[in-house]
Order: sequence, then C-alpha cells, then structure tokens
Amino acid sequence: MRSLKISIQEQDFSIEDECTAMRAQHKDIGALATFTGLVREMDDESSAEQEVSSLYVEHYPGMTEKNLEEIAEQANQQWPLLDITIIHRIGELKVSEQIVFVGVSSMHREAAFAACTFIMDFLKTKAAFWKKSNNSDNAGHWVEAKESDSDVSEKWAEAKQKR
Amino acid sequence: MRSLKISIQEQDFSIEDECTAMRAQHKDIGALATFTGLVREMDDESSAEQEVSSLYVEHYPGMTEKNLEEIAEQANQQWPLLDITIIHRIGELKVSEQIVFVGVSSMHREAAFAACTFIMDFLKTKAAFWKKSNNSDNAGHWVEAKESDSDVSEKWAEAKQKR
Amino acid sequence: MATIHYFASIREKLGLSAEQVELPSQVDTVSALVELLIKQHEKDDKEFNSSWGDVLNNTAVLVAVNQTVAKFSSSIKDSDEIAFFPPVTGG
Amino acid sequence: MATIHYFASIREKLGLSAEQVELPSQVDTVSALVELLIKQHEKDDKEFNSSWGDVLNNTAVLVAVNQTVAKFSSSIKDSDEIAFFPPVTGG
Repeated sequence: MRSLKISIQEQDFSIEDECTAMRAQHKDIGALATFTGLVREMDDESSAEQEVSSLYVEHYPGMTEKNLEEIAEQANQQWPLLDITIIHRIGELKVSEQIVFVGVSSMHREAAFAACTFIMDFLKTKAAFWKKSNNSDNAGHWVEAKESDSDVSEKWAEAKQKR
Repeated sequence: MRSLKISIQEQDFSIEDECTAMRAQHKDIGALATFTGLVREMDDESSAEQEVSSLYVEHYPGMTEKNLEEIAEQANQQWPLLDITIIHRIGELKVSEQIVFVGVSSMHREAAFAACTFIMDFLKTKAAFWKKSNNSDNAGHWVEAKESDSDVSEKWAEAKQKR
Repeated sequence: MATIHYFASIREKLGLSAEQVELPSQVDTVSALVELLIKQHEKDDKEFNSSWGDVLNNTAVLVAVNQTVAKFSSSIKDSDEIAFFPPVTGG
Repeated sequence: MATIHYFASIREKLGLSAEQVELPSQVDTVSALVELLIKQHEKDDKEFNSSWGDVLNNTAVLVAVNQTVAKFSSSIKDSDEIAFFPPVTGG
C-alpha cells in the first residue's frame, strides 16, 4: 500500500476530490473502485409511515481510527493495492447526505473491487460507529446490528481459501 | 432499474458529475458503487523499457451500445438496482486518463458492489471495444484478450447458484 | 484511576458518557469492574429508571480495554481505558 | 447489398474498414461470404502483404450479423450488416 487516508469528520466530502487526490501524480493506477453510503429515507426497521428524517452517527475517538487502520492493513495483505481512502462522517446527517466513502486504487480491477467490498464489510461490523435513526415523528431508535462479526469473517476466510 | 445511462464518447467525464446525477432527487439510494478504469503507464505485455504512452480505443457503433444495454439488463435481472451509468471513452487516450466508468446505485451495498463488478466483467469480455497500446518508441500493438468469454460467464453462473 | 466510556444506546440508558473510577486491587477483570459500577451507581441513582445491572449485564454489551475489543474475563488495571458499547452499526 | 465491417487488428491487416458487397444467392452463410471476400480481394490486391485468407480464416476471428454475435455457419442475406473483428478488449 502506497498511501492510506483515514478521516472521521463532520463535514461532507467530495467523491471527485478524493478520486483526484488518489490519482494525482500516479501513472500506475489502472483501476479505482469506490463505494459511497448515503442516508436513505426508509430504513429497514421503519414502516411506510415512519420515514427517516435524519441519522445521528456516534463513534469512539481513537478506537475507530485504529479499527479502520487495521481493516485497511488486512485488505493490503490480501490484494496488491496502491492507495486506500476511508472517510466516515459523524454527527447529524439528513436524508440523501453522504455517510461513508471507501476508495481503493490498484493496477487491476479485481483487487480494487475485492478490497473495497472487504473494507466495507469489515467497517460495518468491526469499526466503532453507531447510528441512531430519527423518524419524521421525532421518535429516534438506535439502528440494530444486522450482520454478526463471525458471518463476515467467515465469508472472507472462505473466499480467501478459494483464491 | 429506474434509469440507465449509456454513453460512448471521446470527451472525458467527471466522476462527481455522474454520481451527483445518479443521486439527484432520489431519497432511496443507500449505496453507490463506482468503478473507473484508467490508462496505466505499464501494460501487462510491455517490458520496463516499453512504457505505454497512449491507448487508442475503437468500437463498433450501434453494436457496442446494444452490448452494454444487454449487460445492464442482465445485472438488473439479478439484483435490485436503482440506476446504472456506463461511460466508455473512445479515440486516443493518454497515460492516467480515464477510460471507463460504471456507477450502480441500490438500496443496499451488496447489490451495488455485485452489479458493478458484473458489469465490468461482461463489458471487458462482451462489448465491442478494442484497445491499441502505443509505446514510447511509437510501436503500437493491439491489446490481447485475456479472459475468455466462457470464463466470466461460468464465474457468474456459479456465483448465482450459491446465492 | 481507570477511565470508563459508555457509547450509543448504553450511554443513553445510563445517562452517562464517561467517568473516572479508582479500581480497588481485587477489581482486576472487566466482570469485577461491572459489579463495582453496578454497586456504585445503583446506590447513587436509585430513582434513575434504567437499572445499571440490566444495562451492563446484557449479553449484547461489548467491551474494549485500551481501545481493543476484550472479553468480560479480560484483565484490567487501574490506568486502563475501558469502554462499554452495543454492536457497531457504522457504514 | 450487404454491408461488411472490419474492426481493430482485422481492419489494419486488411487495410479496409467497410465495404458493400452484392451477395449471389448461393452465398447464404458467413463461411460462403468469407470465401467470396477472399476470392474478390486476392484478385484485386495481389501485391498487398497480408493475405485475406490468412486474416479471415484465422480461428480467432469473430463475426456479428446485424450487430449480434454469430457463427461462421450462420445464415445471411443480401440486406445484412456483417462484421469481422478480433476478441474484444474494452474496459
């Protein structure tokens, strides 16, 4: 891995700026895979009448950064990667706002796609973030974890054996 | 699928503009996966002395568009998708320039990642584009096809059975 | 002094985000710390509607010692940073 | 009249990107068309350094009839658009 950018921030980010920064002055990048997570109007637990009006994202300063560094390092050990950027926003986020960005560059697309998917899977199940969903009727609830840690680790351990 | 944009063009594209267009006025997008392919300085067939100085991309007007529409439709039948954007540049492209963009939005990240990967796999093996690589010593060669059609179709047929 | 953090739904239920606690020498595991915290707070906050025992002894509660995920059986010492939180839901 | 297209390395080797060909009634498959094209061009271009037979009878050559991938055994008619090209390398 040539460079790793991790940022936990309240302010919004620009996909273009992040991609441009990853490409700057590098002539060996053949593939750039990105993922952007957005606040959806409907969450999986809400009924049609309870539209999400905003999300509140909380994190554990210090631990979250360590979690993300570890996840990036694990990805780097499995695929030939060039640059990784991980941005996660915190605080109050409205519907359609960007929550998370993961960008991975590599020589070839297979590594970029796999690492980007891997980082998102582990970010969701291993990094110290918590989301609270606020409905239009002002009733908030903490989002329930969907995937267990073991599920995602097993999935990737199996995938690794097959490679 | 709510909307499909396919563009084969000489001019460059902006990742941000494409992502912004896909997000505009939609509140149900939870995940946006993108892939951008770039011209690398080294191709797989060139030795260290033969750096790529540019690529020339040729296509079959009419058939290429049909190929991409079919690929997008196949992705749409397999995953719950919202919007798909596929852009492929043609003509003379320099090192570090963008060649191809695939953006897929969905409610959830699994569908967005899988469909984006699927579209790139099939674009590379089924869509009527041909690349010629020009080296710094002005010796051009047509890029050899790496993956056979059957390999990529079999890979996704197997993945489908497991889902 | 150990620093204790509470996050997300745990923080809300307890009405507390962090505190400093002097660990007696026999409080050398996370489990022993949990017992100590329950005892101290249930004495102070008799009227608080969520019971500390219900919140911290819930099997879904996770713990980190010095910002690394740990178990309730993990050892702790008086200078440690210990955090309690629910399963993560980022991304 | 059938329209014949040649792409990429095929186009370069043949020195031709497209042509119009009147198909005699017995030329009703891609294979028969290839034979016709070789006969016509080898007569015209005796001095051209790539032989049409070598280029078009190569097993790596792909064919599309009316912009759909076809086989050398596929049927064709005089109004069709037929294209010859190498394996694709986009993306």
